[in-house]
Amino acid sequence: MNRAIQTKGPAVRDAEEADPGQRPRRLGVSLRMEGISKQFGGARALDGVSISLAPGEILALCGANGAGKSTLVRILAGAEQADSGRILLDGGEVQIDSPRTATELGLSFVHQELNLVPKFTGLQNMAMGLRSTRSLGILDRKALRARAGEVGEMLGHQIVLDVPVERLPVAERWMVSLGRGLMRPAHLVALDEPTASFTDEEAERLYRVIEQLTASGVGILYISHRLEEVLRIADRICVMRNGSVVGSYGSESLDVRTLTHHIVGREVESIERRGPAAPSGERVRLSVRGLGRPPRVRAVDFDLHEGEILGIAGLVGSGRTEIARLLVGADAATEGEMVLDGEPYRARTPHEAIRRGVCLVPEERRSQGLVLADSIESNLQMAAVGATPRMSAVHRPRASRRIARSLIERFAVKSRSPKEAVHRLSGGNQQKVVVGKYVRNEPSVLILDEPTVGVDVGARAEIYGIVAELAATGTSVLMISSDFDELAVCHRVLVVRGGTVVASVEGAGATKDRLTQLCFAHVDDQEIA
Amino acid sequence: GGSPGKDSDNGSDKGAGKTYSIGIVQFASSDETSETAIKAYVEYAQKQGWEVSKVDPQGSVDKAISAMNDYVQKRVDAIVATVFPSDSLTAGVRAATAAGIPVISFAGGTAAGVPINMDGGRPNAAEGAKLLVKDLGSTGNLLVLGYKSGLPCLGREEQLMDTVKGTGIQVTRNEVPIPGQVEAATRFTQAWLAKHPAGSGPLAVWGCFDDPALGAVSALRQAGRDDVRVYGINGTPAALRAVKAGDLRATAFVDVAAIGLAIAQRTPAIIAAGPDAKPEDVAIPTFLVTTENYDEFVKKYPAAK
Amino acid sequence: MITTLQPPIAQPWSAHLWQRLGRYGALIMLATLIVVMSVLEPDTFATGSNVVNVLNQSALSAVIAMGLTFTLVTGEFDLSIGSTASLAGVIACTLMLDDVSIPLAILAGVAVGVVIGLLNGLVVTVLGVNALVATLGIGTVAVGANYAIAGGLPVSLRDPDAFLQISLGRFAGIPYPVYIMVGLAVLAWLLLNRTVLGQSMQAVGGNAVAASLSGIRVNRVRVIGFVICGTLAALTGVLLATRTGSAAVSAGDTYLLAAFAAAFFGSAVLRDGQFHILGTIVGVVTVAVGFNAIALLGMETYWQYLFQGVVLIVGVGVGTVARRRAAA
Amino acid sequence: MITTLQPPIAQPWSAHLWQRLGRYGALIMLATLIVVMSVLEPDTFATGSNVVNVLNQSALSAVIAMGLTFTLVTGEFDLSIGSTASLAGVIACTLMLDDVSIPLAILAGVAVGVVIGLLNGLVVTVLGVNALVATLGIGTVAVGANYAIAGGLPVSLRDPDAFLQISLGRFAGIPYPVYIMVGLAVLAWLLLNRTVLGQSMQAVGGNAVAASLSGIRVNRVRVIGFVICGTLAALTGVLLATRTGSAAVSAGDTYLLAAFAAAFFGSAVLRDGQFHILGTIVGVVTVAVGFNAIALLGMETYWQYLFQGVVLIVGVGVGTVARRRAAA
Ligand SMILES: Nc1ncnc2c1ncn2[C@@H]1O[C@H](COP(=O)(O)OP(=O)(O)OP(=O)(O)O)[C@@H](O)[C@H]1O
Ligand SMILES: Nc1ncnc2c1ncn2[C@@H]1O[C@H](COP(=O)(O)OP(=O)(O)OP(=O)(O)O)[C@@H](O)[C@H]1O
Ligand SMILES: [Mg+2]
Ligand SMILES: [Mg+2]
Repeated sequence: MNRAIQTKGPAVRDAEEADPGQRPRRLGVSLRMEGISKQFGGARALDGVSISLAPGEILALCGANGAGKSTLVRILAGAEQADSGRILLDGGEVQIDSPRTATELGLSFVHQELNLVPKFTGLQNMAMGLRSTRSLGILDRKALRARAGEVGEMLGHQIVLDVPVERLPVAERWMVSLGRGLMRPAHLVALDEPTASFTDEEAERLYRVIEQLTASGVGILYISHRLEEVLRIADRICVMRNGSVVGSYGSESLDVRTLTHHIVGREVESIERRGPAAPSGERVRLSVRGLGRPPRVRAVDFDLHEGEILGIAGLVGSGRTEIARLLVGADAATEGEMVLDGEPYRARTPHEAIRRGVCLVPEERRSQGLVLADSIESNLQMAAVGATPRMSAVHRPRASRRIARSLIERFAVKSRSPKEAVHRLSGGNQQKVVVGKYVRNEPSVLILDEPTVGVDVGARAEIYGIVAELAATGTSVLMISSDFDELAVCHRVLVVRGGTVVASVEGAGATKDRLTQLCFAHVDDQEIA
Repeated sequence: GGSPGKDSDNGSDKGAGKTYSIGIVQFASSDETSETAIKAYVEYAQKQGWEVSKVDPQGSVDKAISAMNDYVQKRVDAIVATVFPSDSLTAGVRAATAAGIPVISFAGGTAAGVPINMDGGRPNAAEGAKLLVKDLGSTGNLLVLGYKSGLPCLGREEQLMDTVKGTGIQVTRNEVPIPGQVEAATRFTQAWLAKHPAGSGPLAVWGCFDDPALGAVSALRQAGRDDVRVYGINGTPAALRAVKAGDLRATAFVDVAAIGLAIAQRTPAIIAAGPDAKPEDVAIPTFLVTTENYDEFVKKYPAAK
Repeated sequence: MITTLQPPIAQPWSAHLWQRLGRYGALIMLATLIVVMSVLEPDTFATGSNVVNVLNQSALSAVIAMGLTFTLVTGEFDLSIGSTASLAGVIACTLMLDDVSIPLAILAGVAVGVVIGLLNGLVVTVLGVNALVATLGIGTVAVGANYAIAGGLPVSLRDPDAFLQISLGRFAGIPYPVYIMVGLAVLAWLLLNRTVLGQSMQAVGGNAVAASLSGIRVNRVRVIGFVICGTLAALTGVLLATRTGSAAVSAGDTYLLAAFAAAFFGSAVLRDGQFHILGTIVGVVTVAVGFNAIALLGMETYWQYLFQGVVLIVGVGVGTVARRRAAA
Repeated sequence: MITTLQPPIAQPWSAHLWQRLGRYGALIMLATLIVVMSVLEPDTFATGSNVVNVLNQSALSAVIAMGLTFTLVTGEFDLSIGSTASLAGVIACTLMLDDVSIPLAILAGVAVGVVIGLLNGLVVTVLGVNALVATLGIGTVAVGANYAIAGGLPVSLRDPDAFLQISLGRFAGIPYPVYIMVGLAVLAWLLLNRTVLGQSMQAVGGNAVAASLSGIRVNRVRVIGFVICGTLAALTGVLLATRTGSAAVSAGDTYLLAAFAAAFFGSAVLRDGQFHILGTIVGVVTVAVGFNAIALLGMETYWQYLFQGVVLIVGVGVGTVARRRAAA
């Protein structure tokens, strides 16, 4: 089983003695990772990467998709083993041969992908892997609940403890997984794109938590593609490219443009400054009237024009995803009519929707978008397969490989070959595959639910490029995003609150502040309702 | 590979006289009665220095047929098939006949290409059935635990029914599954006992072989009933012990070992006569063991218990 | 913040009904079965002695099915339980024939289960062989061992009475096996729901990657699951031997499918597709009551099978359908 | 920006070896088995006629295992195949006893499989019952139907010769069943790998949610999977009857575990844990060769079981272990 930890930093013992109940006296260790290299099959993910982190410091890792950020974190977490290189805590070398060892060392992680047990409640998920303080390994449920409560307060967010997480909105699930990272008194917390599916509202709370932690000496390793937030909270920023560190900067010495430049290695016009590419067409493509599925969604009205990019803003749990699901028949609408291209449109199943050219790029790539064990190629062909009316139709591998190749090119998916299994791809590249598989169908209405979660600046710009391109060729796009800045690419933005559309803002007016304000208006009444 | 079996089985020390190679297709290594017969056969054969191999098709006809074909490949002189109804082994038997190999059946019935069979059916049930009717005085209730998919059981049950017919005995019948015969028998009996409380006339349980009978005994024990007589067939050690203890009224001891030996001795003749010889059913000598004649039985068959 | 867990507007009354039905569907069916039988057979079915009798019949299946539940909870499979039970019984009886004391013989029998469970676990975790193949293989090997020991012949004790007492003996009118079943059920429930190990098992079954990332030693937990399963299977085999005072090569085979049926039936009891001890017990009892009903009503053989099949499907189906209606 | 395909870095030679072993492990074991046998039994094993004989023995198991592969590919399970096979055989034979023409009788038998498959599919998709419970239930019902028809008695034909020809007849020295096996294998392979349906099945098995959001009609695909499985199971039952010239209630039971063993064994052939036709066939043949070896060598019963168990585990284990070493 586990090889023993050779040297233990002084900090280590604190962590072990500390029970989930109270936090130990002194927190924080200094971390050094030296010359870490990692190779997967033929591909080199990390090439002699060295980083260091002082107690109470916030170090951000930035880099394009596939640069190696998560791999570095996963090595620190003991989820992967480095081929070479050393890890030192408080100057003492440690062998982290399993996630368990890492937790024993007082390292805490929120990984890029949601790692929850669907049928477990929030509390069970947060308690997972914690040692019992009682004899015979009896659960101390009171202590655990109390601790979870504390964490909730830290986050300034009452975490849903007693509902199976599978019934929670994605962002709620993230809160749980964030909470789990904080259950153990930790010396170092690594956060891999924690805010990817948060609105600024929730992000702000996280920042406050991070402040508290650093204040008590905890070091933070922070990964994000949201450059503004990185610049705001990080002390130092490490930029990675193709598996090696290309530069380390004090955050005050950078702005978004220069940082973007460092990451991508070239100029990328920032989204804010790009309005909608072309004006939207006049013809109504999809008109929705009184669409609803009580209790969660009610009386949704809107028109989607030909070649229009229509944004949807809203808070977590506001019903954006659910509305999207109704539009493609993933859930059956119980009220309302829809008209698509002048003909009545009633999507009872995603199959019917896709046949009519209405596609949904789902919110959670791993559970809803991909067959992780399958190749990029077969994932890219899935929507095409689903759109084929006759199941007896012949499937042509060569053709689908060709198309796969072109999509991989078009979306700059970083992979070795179309036959590579998608679970081997970096998070962002997985996301590109999900988008790509639907774009392949050349839909007439493309619905994107959080399409840029975990996508790097460069690729993000590319995706919006593609969206604009599609719109220009007449495709109507409906885009859900929690990153209100991104909604700047839209012609129009709908604001969703309490499961219904409460406002529609023209592109120019759709500033972050305006949208945020609209999302919150009368929030209190909402809550009581 | 699994070569270790090679020397462990075919005691190919060439003894005096002509040596044969015999292929035995078991029914299932867990089927006590047929195994006993095979054991006797093998012992004799090995004394003669014949080469014998056994295959356990684990109760699957398909595998049994496969095994027969394998033996044809091996060019054995005779094939012994067990319990499987001969007319369900046709594909195998045909292959054997084509290769001029006679098939000997233990309790599977004769058929084209199966010139000889030892009959484990009707005859074995005759005496027991008579005793049962006598004990009940031709009235009362009888629980029959049968197994229709097994040829021997089928014959035995028919024999019983013929004997019971015309008497005033009320018959309840249940089909016991195999495997699981013992537990099922216990449960059926428990329910039957619930419907036939003590004092509701003469009661008896009949099992088409010993396992169900013993299952019934277990049920009686659990219910603490001693007013029910139980009858079995085969005379397995467990059953004999139960007879001795008085838990089992009687079991028809089927002397399969004797018949196994007898057929082994006749094997050279059978081989000589070939597959097309005139079919013959050999009845298996049975001895109805009861509490009264137990000692006499032990004297006659010291090896049995 | 504003994620209100309770749906904003009150649910229609019917939805509540469906929810209840979804939750208690399987139990309701069991209840119906019992009521109907009590009406049809008041003086044979609805008697104290018959209740005891049914529980007694459930005991062994319950023990082995509970064991299986542990492997299923960790997301694995065990096809070797049948052969394990048989082997344990044969070994225990063989030892007693060699005048080993009853407790020792029983211990040895159960030990066999521990070993087989361990083997299963190691083949699955260390060799990384799929659980179905691994346990099927180990099970086959166990059968082989069984033949090597007893040569396929049933092993029956010379004077079994003392041994038989274990399943014949009663305390306060209730046979020991019932106590064993209940005792083990309580222990198993506590282990699964009130200990870190139990939670870890459920976590591993629910999402192995997540479990391992949160520091749970997945492989160790899996192995433990297999060991518990093997142990209880062996115990069942020994208890089975205490019923007839003998053991046979294939005695345990029937328990395989029966245990799976019970466990999966149980996964629909009160919960939505999660395996849990209480559910498994309900599954076992349902099957036992069904069989008892069959025997008492004296159905034709084919009715027996039709009946059992339908009970399985309806028992699970009611719940799932209701749950879906509740969601809709 | 254009795709940055990473320059494949030269791998250590050993890694390559491990990869090969991981890929071909199961096949290598089969090869070894064959070689060893050819050395031990040159003039009985390594003969053309014995090869034909082994293939002929594989035929039926292959057909039913291929059917099972389809349900497994869609991520489901089917425990009813054994009972289906038995029922189909019994129905076909009963009809022939009533002087129904052979083709019609066969058709009827196979139709039974379609119906059972459909029932399985509907219970799983519409009632949402877990596949294991559902198929176990339907299977039990099928057994009931079987008893209702034949009363548990073996049904044997009066003059079976014409019927028997189907499995005894040969073309170019090779028995028809072998052609049937090969033909169906080719069809099945094409269906899975060269049609939209096949791709849909694999997608559904891989991630049902993603599949459905991609417009794949998940439930329909599942039902089709069950129907194919049931049909092939029924066909197997009928073919079995053409071997025996009769049919029995439990004739097909032994196929259940055998088919699962073959399919899961096969999932380790060439691929890592995905079910596919070729693999299943290899699995079936491996088992058949093992059995043939046993018969030709003449092993003790316990050796037979030990051997079969070890073959299963080693065949899969080699591959998985090697793959892990290769990855490391
Ligand atoms: N298990 C694996 N097998 C093979 N290759 C892998 C595996 N995990 C990661 N890689 C490769 O290693 C490289 C780095 O991946 P990593 O996930 O660290 O990127 P990242 O910086 O986190 O990207 P993102 O911002 O998209 O998350 C990628 O090229 C990826 O394809
Ligand atoms: N308050 C809630 N309690 C339980 N489940 C909820 C709640 N809100 C949403 N859900 C479920 O979570 C899923 C997504 O919910 P919703 O569409 O409201 O999220 P959203 O508005 O898209 O916000 P986000 O996508 O950021 O989670 C839906 O399946 C919905 O049923
Ligand atoms: Mg990453
Ligand atoms: Mg959403």
